[in-house]
Amino acid sequence: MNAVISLVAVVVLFLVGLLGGWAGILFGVIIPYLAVALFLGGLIYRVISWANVPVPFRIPTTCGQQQSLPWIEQAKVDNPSTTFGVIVRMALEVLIFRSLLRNTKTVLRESGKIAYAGSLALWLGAMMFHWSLLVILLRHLRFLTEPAPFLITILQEVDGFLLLQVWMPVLYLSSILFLVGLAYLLFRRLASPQLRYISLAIDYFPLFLLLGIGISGLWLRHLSKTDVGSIKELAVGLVTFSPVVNNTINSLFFGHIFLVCVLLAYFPFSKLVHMAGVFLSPTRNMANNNRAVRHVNPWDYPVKTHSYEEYEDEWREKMKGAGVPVDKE
Amino acid sequence: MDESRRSFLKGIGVAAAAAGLGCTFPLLRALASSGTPAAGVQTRQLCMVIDIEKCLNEDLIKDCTEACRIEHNLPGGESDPERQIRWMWTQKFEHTFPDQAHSLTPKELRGEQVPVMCNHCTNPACVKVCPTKATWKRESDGVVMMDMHRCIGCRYCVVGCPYGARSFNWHEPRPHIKNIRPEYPTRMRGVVEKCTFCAERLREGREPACVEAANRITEGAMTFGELSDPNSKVSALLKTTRTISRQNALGTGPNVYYIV
Amino acid sequence: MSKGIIIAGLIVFLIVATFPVWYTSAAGGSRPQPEPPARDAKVFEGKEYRCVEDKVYMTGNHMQLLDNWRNLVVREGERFYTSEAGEQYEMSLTKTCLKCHPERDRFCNKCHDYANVYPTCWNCHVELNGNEPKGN
Amino acid sequence: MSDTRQDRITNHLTRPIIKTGRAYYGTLVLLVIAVIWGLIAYIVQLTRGLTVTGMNNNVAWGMYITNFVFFIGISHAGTLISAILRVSGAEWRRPITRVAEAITVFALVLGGIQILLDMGRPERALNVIFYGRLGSPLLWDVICISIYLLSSLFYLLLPLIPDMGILRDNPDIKGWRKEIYRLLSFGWDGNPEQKRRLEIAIGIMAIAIIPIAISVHSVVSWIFGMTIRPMWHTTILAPYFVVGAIFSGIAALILAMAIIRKVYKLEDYLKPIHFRFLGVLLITMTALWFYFTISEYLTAGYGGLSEEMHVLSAKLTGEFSGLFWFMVMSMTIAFIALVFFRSKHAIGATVIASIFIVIGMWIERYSIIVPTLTNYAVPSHEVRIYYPSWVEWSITIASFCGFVLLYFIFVKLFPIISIWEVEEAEEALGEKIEVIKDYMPGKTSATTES
Repeated sequence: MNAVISLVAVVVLFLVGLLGGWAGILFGVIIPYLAVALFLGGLIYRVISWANVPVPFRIPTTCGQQQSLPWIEQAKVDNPSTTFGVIVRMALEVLIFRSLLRNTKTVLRESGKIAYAGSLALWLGAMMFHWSLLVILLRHLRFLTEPAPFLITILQEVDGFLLLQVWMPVLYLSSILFLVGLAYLLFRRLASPQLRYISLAIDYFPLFLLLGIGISGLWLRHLSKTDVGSIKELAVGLVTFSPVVNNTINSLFFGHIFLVCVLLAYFPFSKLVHMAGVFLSPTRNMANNNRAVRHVNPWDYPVKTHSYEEYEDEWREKMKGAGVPVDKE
Repeated sequence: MDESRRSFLKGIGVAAAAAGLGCTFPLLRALASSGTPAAGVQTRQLCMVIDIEKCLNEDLIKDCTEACRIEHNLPGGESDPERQIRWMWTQKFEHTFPDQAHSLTPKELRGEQVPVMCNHCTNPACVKVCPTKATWKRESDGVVMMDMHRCIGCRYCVVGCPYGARSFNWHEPRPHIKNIRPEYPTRMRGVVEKCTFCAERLREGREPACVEAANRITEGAMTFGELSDPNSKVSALLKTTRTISRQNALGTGPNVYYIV
Repeated sequence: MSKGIIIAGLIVFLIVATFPVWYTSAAGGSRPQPEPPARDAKVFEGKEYRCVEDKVYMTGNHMQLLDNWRNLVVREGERFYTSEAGEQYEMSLTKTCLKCHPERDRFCNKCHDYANVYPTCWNCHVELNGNEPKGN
Repeated sequence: MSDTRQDRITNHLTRPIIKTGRAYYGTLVLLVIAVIWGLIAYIVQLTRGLTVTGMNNNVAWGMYITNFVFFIGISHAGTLISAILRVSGAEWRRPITRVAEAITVFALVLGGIQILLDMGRPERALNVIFYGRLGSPLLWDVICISIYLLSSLFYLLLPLIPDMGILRDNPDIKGWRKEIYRLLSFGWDGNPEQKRRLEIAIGIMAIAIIPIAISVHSVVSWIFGMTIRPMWHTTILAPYFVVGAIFSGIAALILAMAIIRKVYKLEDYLKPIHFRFLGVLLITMTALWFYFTISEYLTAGYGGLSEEMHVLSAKLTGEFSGLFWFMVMSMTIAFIALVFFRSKHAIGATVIASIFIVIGMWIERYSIIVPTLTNYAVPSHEVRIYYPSWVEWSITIASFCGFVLLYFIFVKLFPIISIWEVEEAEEALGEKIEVIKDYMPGKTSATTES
């Protein structure tokens, strides 16, 4: 049910986007600007609001041995004690989704034993999806920049090289990986009863949205082609704040771009914001140096203290009189 | 090995054997249909008849090969003869027809240069082996065609053809073409090419360039036409004169005939 | 994490995310217009002056059309193409297309460079007036 | 079976994985340099075309295709031998199966790469899949080799599972390696149910892999055999290639074993007896190879078809006679070494024989491919001999180094001798004795009656 709601929502959004064929200015200019503004503004707002949350403690609840006595080997990546270690751990998390590698599947054997088997599928699907998304985003820079940077051209050529001359125009490897990865991520939620049970409409929605974007993009490139020059003119116009909407652009493009706008606008207010959130994850971005560096709890209020020194200062004469030994004469 | 496992393995074996046999049939069919046309179906086949005696003329040979070279933008000036792109070339009589030559072969033929080209075989060895259908026998006229856009450059056809009719583009051909004729494309490095009976001219109803050039010097040196048409000039010629073709025993069914 | 780092991170993110804005503004390219076809081309003698198919279709689908032509000519041995308007054209890049658009620098490359695509047509096919083995 | 023995074996066999010496890194660097050099040579070939090779329109296939056939041949070392030994229940196989199976996988990878190296337009490789002609032997190869690669990879990984479990639980191993072992152990905890299933899976694979392996080399030979070229178009070619493949495969296996034994001091596991047994197999294959070779050349020479005589005389007395007779001499030396010196110097004799066989078999592949191409069915010009260019040499050397490199990395990550299989040997011994007792007269047991 949740999946159906999301699917319908995405289809409706796509159909709304098709209207862009008649209202080019609205769908080609106003909505994209609004979406980008929401995306950037929302992301900054979210990050700053996270930044304002006090962090009471360093959180050492990570795997691996923390830094200890010199003869006990420290797990330098899992439990770093230096900023460099934190950077390595964060980079591994962001670039290769290291924590997903720890994904295990619990299986109840016939013998009644519980076994934990490694499961690479989620990691593979996630890697495929995220990395090809990055490549696709970078490839799209050819529309947003004029002239396109050299490196983008190389990326584009390499992406097409493996599957060269498979289709006309050349089919990109990243397009295929993107759709396969997404399809797996969706299938995973639908196939397992446990996952289906915990999946909400907002879990399906981004998947369908991204699938919609991917399929409409592929469709636009390979099946229902349009005037790429005009699209680039619009895109370049948008980034130089002098947009021109040409009437030679077909509706499918507006469907595609509208879904992208929805994604951008929706991004900061949904689970997708993990893009920024991963950097602020307290178990990933702090060195475990509790024993070496004093961490002051920001919630601490100034406690009224009375040290022994002060105590002695106050009572010294009386203590001397009573024959109690004192530190200072 | 317990009983259940044994029977399981047996089952696997039977299934594998069945699958193997099942795969064999389409394979055999594909094999059988790769060259020879199905029996009873009259397919069109173009062919060429070359009169060796009339071709024993250096000017004629030069004109023919030059015409072909210019027509198809073939690169020239290759220092290595084994790396030349050849659509049409000449070779000694006894090399061309090793099964016809003997120690007393007439003097006027011995050592003479005979024009040779792709035989557009009825059962082409090159077509059978091409893994991508980049070369195939065109059903509309029996020409063995090449698709340079699809060739992967594996050179299996070069190895497979017993006539040496195929050339590979070892290097970029363009710098070696003197005057590029814009009407015909050049080739890309790394693909195989060969004579196509001037497919681009056939399309317009013209004869191949070599035939045109040869007949300009000696009428009847080369005759081109439809083998499958009983009323064509070539059919008449083949019916009335003694002709041979190259390496007939190989079973390729060459369609370039020579009047001795 | 200290706020300084977070702010710095946000600034870096903003700079990266707005890359197309400052890059394109600085480079400042505008859309090049392909040169209109030569009107004296012989192919169109006696016919209304226009391309094989209408312009909007051609801008989007010329690569598919050429690919189909190639297959039909090379693989099927066909020669003529009947357009939507019912007119016949010879399926040939050189004999049909290049008659009106003789130079790729003045026509093809205008859009191809702008859209950053580099098809390999010219590795083999030749412009009518020259045989310069240039790139693309 | 005592735990101490098990521990000793485990410690011994995991040591190469845990401890890495300086020599290892040194060799690694050398291999990587060689591979990079090969890559540079390949980039030269990519940018300038196959003109940088020594091939031409006559000899359109050269060193790359030779390497291809050779590597595919070597690949039979493994899987086929280990499968045959498993199926036939040869107990002495236990320490050598992994060495063999790893050869298969890496040789296949390198063999497949050779075809890509040889292509004029490698970026169109997928055309073979999208527009494939089922009638082309090259496509049969693509299909068979892919299946073989997948199944031999599977066959390598299956018996690795229990070892992965052992390494996963090893406290000395940490970090990303532990994660690899955890993933590859697939939740192995050694319970009887798991063991039973693993045995079944390995059993099925061992049987399935034999026809696959034979099909692969037959199909490789048919690339040549299906053409109408003299000395290629013979019915003997497929079995000749299969025999040659197993032959060179065993030789490669012996060399790999000898090196591993020396470097990792595994004298206690790879014993002279293993070499002696493999030596017997090798004698059989040498004899078979001679039989096939004589049969092939005698038939061609006696029949005397003029086309075939061109090629034959080029090999026996002509421009390729040097290579040809060197090959024959290598095989003879190998045969002599095996027959007369194997019993006294098991390792020395088999290793020397193997070196000659590996070189001889590479030359055999070369002298099957090149002479036929050089001597045209219809010679149209002066015969010119093909000499590989520096690019081909570089890429070839890099390919062999790449093969060794892959093997090197494998040895560092996985136990090169199957720990659990060796540990299990004693249990199996008991079963074997029971079986042997059954053969003997005077005793009937339940198993023989049923």
